[in-house]
Amino acid sequence: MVALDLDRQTLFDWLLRLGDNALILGHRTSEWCGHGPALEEDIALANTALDLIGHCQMWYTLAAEVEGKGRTADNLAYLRDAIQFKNVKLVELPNGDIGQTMMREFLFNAFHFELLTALTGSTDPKVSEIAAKAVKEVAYQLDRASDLVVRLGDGTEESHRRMQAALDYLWPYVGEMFLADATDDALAEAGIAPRLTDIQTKWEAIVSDTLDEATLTRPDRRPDVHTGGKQGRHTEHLGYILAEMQFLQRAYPGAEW
Amino acid sequence: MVALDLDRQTLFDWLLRLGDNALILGHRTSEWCGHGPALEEDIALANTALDLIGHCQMWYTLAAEVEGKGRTADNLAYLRDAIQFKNVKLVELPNGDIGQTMMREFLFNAFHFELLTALTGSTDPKVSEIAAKAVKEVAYQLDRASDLVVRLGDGTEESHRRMQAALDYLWPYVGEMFLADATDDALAEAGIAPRLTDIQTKWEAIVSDTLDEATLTRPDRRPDVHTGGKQGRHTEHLGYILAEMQFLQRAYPGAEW
Amino acid sequence: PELLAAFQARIDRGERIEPKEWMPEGYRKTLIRQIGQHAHSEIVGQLPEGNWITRAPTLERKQILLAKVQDEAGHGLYLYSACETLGISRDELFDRLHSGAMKYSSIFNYPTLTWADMGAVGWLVDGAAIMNQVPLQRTSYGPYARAMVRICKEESFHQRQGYTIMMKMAQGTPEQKAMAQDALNRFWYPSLMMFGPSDKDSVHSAQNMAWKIKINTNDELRQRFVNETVPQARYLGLEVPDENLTWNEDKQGWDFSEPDWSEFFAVLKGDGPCNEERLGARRKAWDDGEWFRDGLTAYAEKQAARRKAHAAE
Amino acid sequence: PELLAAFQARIDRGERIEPKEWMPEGYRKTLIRQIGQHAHSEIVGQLPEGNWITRAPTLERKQILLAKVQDEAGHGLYLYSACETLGISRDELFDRLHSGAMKYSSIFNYPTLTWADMGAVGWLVDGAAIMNQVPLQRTSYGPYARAMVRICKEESFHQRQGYTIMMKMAQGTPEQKAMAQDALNRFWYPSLMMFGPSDKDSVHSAQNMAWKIKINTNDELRQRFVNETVPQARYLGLEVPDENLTWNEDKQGWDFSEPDWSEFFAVLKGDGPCNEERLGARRKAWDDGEWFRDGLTAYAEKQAARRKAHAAE
Repeated sequence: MVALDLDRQTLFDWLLRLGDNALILGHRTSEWCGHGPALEEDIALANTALDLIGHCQMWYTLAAEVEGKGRTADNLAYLRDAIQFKNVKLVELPNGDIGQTMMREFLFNAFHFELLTALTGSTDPKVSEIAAKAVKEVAYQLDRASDLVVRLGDGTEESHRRMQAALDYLWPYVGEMFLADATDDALAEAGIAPRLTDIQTKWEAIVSDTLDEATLTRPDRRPDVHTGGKQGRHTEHLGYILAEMQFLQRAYPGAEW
Repeated sequence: MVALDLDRQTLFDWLLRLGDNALILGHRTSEWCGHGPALEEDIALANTALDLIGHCQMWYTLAAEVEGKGRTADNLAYLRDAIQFKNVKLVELPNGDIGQTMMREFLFNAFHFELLTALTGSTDPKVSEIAAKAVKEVAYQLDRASDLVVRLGDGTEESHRRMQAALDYLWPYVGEMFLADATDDALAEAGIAPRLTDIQTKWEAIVSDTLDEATLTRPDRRPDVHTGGKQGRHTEHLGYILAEMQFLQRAYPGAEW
Repeated sequence: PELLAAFQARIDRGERIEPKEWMPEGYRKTLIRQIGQHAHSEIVGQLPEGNWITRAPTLERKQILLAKVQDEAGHGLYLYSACETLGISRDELFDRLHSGAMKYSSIFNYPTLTWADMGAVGWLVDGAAIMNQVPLQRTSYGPYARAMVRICKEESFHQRQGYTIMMKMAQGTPEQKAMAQDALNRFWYPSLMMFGPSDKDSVHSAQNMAWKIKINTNDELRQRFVNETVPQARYLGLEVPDENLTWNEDKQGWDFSEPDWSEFFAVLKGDGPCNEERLGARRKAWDDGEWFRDGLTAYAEKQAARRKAHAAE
Repeated sequence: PELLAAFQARIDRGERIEPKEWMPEGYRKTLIRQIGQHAHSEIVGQLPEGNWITRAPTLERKQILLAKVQDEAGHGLYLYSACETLGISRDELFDRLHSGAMKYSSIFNYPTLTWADMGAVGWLVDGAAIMNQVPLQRTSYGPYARAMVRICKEESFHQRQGYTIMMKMAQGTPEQKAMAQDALNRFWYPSLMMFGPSDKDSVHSAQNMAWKIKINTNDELRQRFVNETVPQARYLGLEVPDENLTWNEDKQGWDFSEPDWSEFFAVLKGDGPCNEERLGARRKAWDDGEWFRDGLTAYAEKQAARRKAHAAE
């Protein structure tokens, strides 16, 4: 069971962040189904979405158990409103073109992979168990995304231009992933989660190498312009995602599917 | 009160069609708010949406009264799912560009205006009263829409091309407005509503004159390809409209706003 | 003619024809049309189900649906590969789809309007597809037959998942049951149409059956589908929307109403509820993806040039 | 210099300056900047509220919100007209907005995240706007002063509507009350920023006040706003997110914390939560509408030519 010196609510909130990041990015990714630029991409994007929904289910199940109020993973996904969601803003942004989608996948997965890798050594065995399952899939997603970022960045003039535009657009959102608040600090103190500064160092290395190889220029702008998602202050996009995602559960309360 | 020889459910269904057409077209129109091509259009589109929401409220209030189960206009707008909606498919289609939006407004309003004009002579005083209120606003909307169709159709090459494309796209949906089923027939028998064939004749005259003046070509395709909305069989678009529109009422049942 | 006779003899003996072997031009063309149409159907078939992924009612249902749509893209991949063995490229097949020169199954021109449609599509549409495909595991063209083996296995899994959704809905709240019935009402006749018009009206059938590209007649398969499906509907407590449905003791099968073939032909020629949207979505995906595909090609060429330059040093 | 002295004397006597009359270039430029920015704020201000029109929780709320957003577009229209009397066209003003050369009120770079924000925007944002605008009814430039009279009337109506929404939310379910409090938390400091930084730091203030383009100092208006708003918040049962808020008996007003001015300047230079989206939406509307405006112009020219040809016959 979880470290007893940690406030239950804090752990719950932190688990929600993991679950919500996976759910919302999974949702965005799933919007591509049937609309990808090549058959292989359609398959890979569906696969990514599937993995992410699987991760959110594991994190939500643990979160619900920690909360101890009898809620289920589905309750957490379908019956919270936007201000109760704790994902970073980066994952809720619209997909844009496939370049922007892949750039986000790369920027997020470089973080996600390093975070999950660190979490496999968590002092909480349930956390490390989930992380161990998820990290393999995320490693694959990261490989694929960074490979595509390189190939498209160093492809045609147009593909280069689009990838640079995607990077410039997304950059002011990436800083939120590393911005530790009291919740992150408490988890790090308890040895359940790593320090986000450590994750950032590793992320910087991955990103810097990949952008170089992709012939893309690191934007000259603060990366932490758009923050607050982890505290429930989102962009205007999240409300629309939830209205769509939650429709059936909201319209037919208590029904089984 | 309503004609007693008419089945209450039939009258209710028919009133829903009027209300649903107004609500869904009002919703689509309102999506333009703040995004119009000129300030005057922004104002006019918001005004149209406002009128339509007003009409749906009057029809729903009467429908709820006819139904006699204590439902309110808001209940009818916010707590029915897509298969219970009875609007024609034409009004739920995405807006497209402003040309497509204005072309739809014209094609629908030419029908709406003639229908409401006929309804001002309804044997049901409540129906004629609502129609009398609504018809003035719709007359204005029709004037404005037909004026714009003419000016854009006979404008630049590009505006002509776009207006013709809009007409071609929307044409297979217009026939549903005039396709009478048992409900329409029963209402006509009871003298509450006109025969839709009569409305169609008048509609044809308006449309034919306006398209001529707009230098647009009447499409060489059946107008009744896409039907079924009046019976609750919609396009895939309606579900998304409702998920968004109904979110708050669904998520916070019983709350007051 | 001697070649032709030898070819027919091989087929009659139950041998498989493989890609590099001689085959009549008509055989090749018919296969390209049939396999290509099947591949296109898998790809376009992602769209009606894809329509509900973001709105799936539970996380588990969302995963199952995602996995299913992913399988369909996978089936498209095998089938395009099988088709490529006949000497046509995937891009050329896409061009023919986008230009309207090749068709996909008309069933995908119907909209999915409620969650129950995810059940109906799995149960009825995949059910009808399997009925068509199971015999094709014994088709004379090797790559096609092997693709069918793999696809049939997954499709029957999908069909069971669809039936499970229908079961949940039919046993659920009154609203859910109403959705289930409505879904059956909407998908019944389009599913019957999936087997095509009666073979009496088809000129190609005899030749295709001799070549073992077609194994059963459309009417045989349709009857088999009705016989299997009617008891399943009854088990669900749903009513098949056909007042002429009666058990025929003599043929040990159900008598049923023909679908409205004028609707079938209307949908085929482009007047179905979603033809423009489905083909439009595929065209848009392809056009929007052009820069992406070009980018990958350019990178591959650069890399090849770099390797060459490096080797030359 | 004589002209200038005469001009100032007229202003000092409380006379209104009218469009065709002489005015110093600085007066004209400052007015264009101020009225233009105000006009742009009305137009961009449609977006955060427009965000909830399709999701308004009742038909009545939807109508009220639509009417309000329509009013804002109408205010934009008067203000652009007032600005045009200074010799600049509406299209030129739009160009300056779209290029970033002219600003709009930074408050509209904050997102509207819940329905309570429709209350908070009406109550606080329109409230602060009114506080700014009421004195401007006495501004020296005639068309601007007259536009302000009309606008203030509607704005105070909007403010009451906003307060009514807050009231409903604050007295509603616990979730609704939480939304109301959250909205106040998010909009409080940005509303205080609407009055601009302390005038101590502003070089233009003295001249503008002499010209009666500016009537009160920013700090005066901010204090007035806090004094009016705090009791309203308490009446709603909501807590103003400022732990330093205390009643100051001497000044008969509230002492309060300064907003974070670094945030103000960050938002001003483009780093607010929604700067890119707001300006992007306006640019897109303008660009997408180009063919529409061109079409209308072409038609008008054709009609003029036709009339001319007809007259010549």
